[in-house]
Amino acid sequence: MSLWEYANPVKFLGLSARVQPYLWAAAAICVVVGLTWGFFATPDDYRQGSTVKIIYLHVPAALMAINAWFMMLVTSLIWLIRRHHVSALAAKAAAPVGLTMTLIALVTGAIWGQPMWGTWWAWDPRLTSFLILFLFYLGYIALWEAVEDPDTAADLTSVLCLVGSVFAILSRYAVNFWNQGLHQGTSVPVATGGRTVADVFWYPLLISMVGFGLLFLSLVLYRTGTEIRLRRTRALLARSRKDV
Amino acid sequence: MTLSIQNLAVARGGVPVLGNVSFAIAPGQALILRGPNGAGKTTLLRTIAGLQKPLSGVIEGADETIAYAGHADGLKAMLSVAENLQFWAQVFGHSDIEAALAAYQLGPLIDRLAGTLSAGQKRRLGLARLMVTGRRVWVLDEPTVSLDADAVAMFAAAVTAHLGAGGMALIATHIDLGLNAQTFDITPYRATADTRSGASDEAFL
Amino acid sequence: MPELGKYATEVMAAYGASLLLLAGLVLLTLRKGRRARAELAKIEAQRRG
Amino acid sequence: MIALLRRDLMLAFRAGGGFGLGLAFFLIVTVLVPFSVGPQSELLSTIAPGVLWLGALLACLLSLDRLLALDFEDGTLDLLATAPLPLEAALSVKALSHWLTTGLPLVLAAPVLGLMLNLAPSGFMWLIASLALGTPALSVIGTFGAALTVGIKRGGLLMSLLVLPLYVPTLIFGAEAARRGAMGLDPGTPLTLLAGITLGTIALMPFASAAVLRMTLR
Repeated sequence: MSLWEYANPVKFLGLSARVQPYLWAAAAICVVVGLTWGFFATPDDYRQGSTVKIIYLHVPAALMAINAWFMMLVTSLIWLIRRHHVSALAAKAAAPVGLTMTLIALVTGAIWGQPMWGTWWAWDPRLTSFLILFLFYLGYIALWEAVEDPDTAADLTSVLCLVGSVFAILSRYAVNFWNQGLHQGTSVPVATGGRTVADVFWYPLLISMVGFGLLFLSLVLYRTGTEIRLRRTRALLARSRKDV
Repeated sequence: MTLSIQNLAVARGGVPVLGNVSFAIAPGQALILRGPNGAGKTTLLRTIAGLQKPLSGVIEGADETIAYAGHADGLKAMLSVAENLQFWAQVFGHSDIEAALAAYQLGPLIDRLAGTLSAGQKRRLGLARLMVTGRRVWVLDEPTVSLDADAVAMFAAAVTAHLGAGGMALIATHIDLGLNAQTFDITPYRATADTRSGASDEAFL
Repeated sequence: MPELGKYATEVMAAYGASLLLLAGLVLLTLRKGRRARAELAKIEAQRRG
Repeated sequence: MIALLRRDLMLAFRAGGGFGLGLAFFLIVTVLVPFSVGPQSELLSTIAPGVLWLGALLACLLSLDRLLALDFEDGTLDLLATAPLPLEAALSVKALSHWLTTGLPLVLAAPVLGLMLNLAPSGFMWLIASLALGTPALSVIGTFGAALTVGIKRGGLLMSLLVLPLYVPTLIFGAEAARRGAMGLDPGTPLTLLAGITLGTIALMPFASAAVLRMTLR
C-alpha cells in the first residue's frame, strides 16, 4: 500500500481522525511542559536577566514559521506535479498557522529587543527577513481568498509559493548584505554544529520546539480536514444543482 | 486534415457539463452546434480551441489550425480598423488585410478608431479578423450577435468562401445561416454519472 | 511565581501576547472546523433524505 | 512579436493609454518628500538615492494593473493564447513594452529629480546605472504579478500585496548601489548582484508568468 492512498480526501479524513487525538494531547503536553519549565524553573542568564525566558517562545515560533513555509513549498510541488487535492488543501491550511508563528516570532523578538538593544524594532537582518516572510504569508493567503475556482486558486497559489520561495531566499541574502545586524547567533545546534546554549536552557527549549512542531502538525491536520469538508460541500452543492 | 473529436468530456469550473461528444469535420465542411443556453457550447468550443483542457477524450487536427472567435473581439478602442486588423494579421504571420476588409465591407471605415464603431461594425471587424489568421479551422461562438441581416449575409458568404477553399468551420449559433452544413445538437450529451470521471472535484464525492 | 527582576513586564508581555495569539488561532481553527462539519452534515442529510 | 510590441507602444502613446502617468506619479512623489521630511539639504541629499528608487518602484507598480487586465477584458488574451506566438514570448514583449513606457522614462527623469533632492554629484552616474539595470527586473516581476491577478475582480490592490515583497531584493541592491555611488564608495558589488537579479528574472519569470496566465484563462 502506497503513501499516495492517503491523498484520497476520504481516506485522509479517516486516518487524520484516528491520529489527531494523540497528536493534540502530545502537542498540549509538550507545549505546557516546555513553557512551564522554561518560565518557572530555569535560571536567569547572567547577561540577559529574565528576558532569556522569551527564548522558549521565540525560537520555536521562528522555527515553525520557516518550516511551515517549507511544508507549503513541498505540498505545492506535489499538487503541481501529481495533482493531489489533499496536498493543495494542506498548503492552504498551513498558511494561517505559519502566519501566526511568524507574528509570534516578530512580537516576541520586538519585546526581547527592547531591553537588549534598547529599541522595539531594529532593522536587523533576521527580524527583517521575518517581516518579509510575514508579507509573503499575507499575499499567499490573500490570493487563496481572492480566486473563486478552487483548482485555479490551488494552481496560482502553488506557483506563487514556488516563486515566492526563490525570492524569499534572495531577500534573505539581500537583507544580510544590506545590514549586518545586532542579532545573536543562532541558538539551534543543527544550524551551527555546536550548541551555544547551556543545558539548563536547552532541554526546556527542545521540549518547547517539539511541542510547537506537534501543535503545528495537529492544527494543519485539523484545518486540512476542514478544507476537505468545505470542498466536499461545494462539490455536492454543484452536483445537486446540475441534477435537478 | 480532418478535425476529429472522440469521446470528449468537458468541464466548466471543475463541474463536468458534457460527455462522450464525438464528431468530425472534413475539409470543406461546416458543423453547426446547437443546444440550449448553459448546455456547454462555449465550454466545448474553448476546449477545442485549446484554451482549456478536456477532462477526457481526444481532439485531433487542432494543433495550430484553429482561429477562435468568442464573445469578445479582442479589439482596441484606440486603434483604427486597419491597425487592429493588421496587428492580428502580423501575429499570425500574414500581412494582407484587403480581402478581409472587402468581405465585410469595412473599406469605408478603415481609418475609424474601433472605439467609435457601432456594435455590429465591431462584430464585423472581429469576424474579419478570422480571415487574416490564415487558419483552416474557424471555431466561432455565437458569431452573429448584434449583426443585421446584411451583415449576416456577408458572414455567410465569408464562411462559404472559406469552406470552398478547403477550410472548416465549427459554429455555435441559433439562427439559420443558410449554409449547407450539418447540425449537431449537444443536448443529449449532457454529462451523466458515468461520464463524469476526471472531474476535478470527483475525489471529494 | 519566579522572580523576574527588572524585566518582568517584558517577559510577561511576551508570554501573554504569544499565548493569546496561539489561543486565537486554535479557537478560530476549531470554529471554522465545526461550521464546516455542520454544513456538510446538513447537505449529506438532504441528499440521503 | 514586433507587431505586439508596436501595438502596445502605440496604445500607450494614444490618448488614454496611460503613458506619462507613471512619470507624473514619480515626479509628484519626489516633490512631496521635502514637504514631509523638511527642506534641509544635507538630509535630502542623504536620502535622495533611496527616495528616487522607492519612487521609481511605486511608479512601476502603478501602471502594472493595466498591463494585462485590459487585454483580458476585451478578449485579446484568449486570442493571443490561440495564436502561433508562445505565451512566454508574448509576456516578455508585454514586459518590454511596460519597461519602455514606464521604466525607461523614469531612468531618464531620475537625474533631474536628483538635482531637486540635492543628490551628491558623484551619485548621478550610479543612480542612472542602477535604475537602468534594475527597472527591467521590476517590469518582469510585475508582469508575473499582473498575470497572477488578471482574472480577479479589483485585483489591483491584491497585486500590490503580491508584487511588493517580490521587489525587495531588487530594491535593496538597486538603492544600495545608488547610495554607495552617492557616498563615493564602490558600488560594484550591489550593482553586479542587481544585474544578476535582472538577468535571472528576465530569463525565468516569463515562464512562471505564462504558466500562471494559462491557469487563469482556463
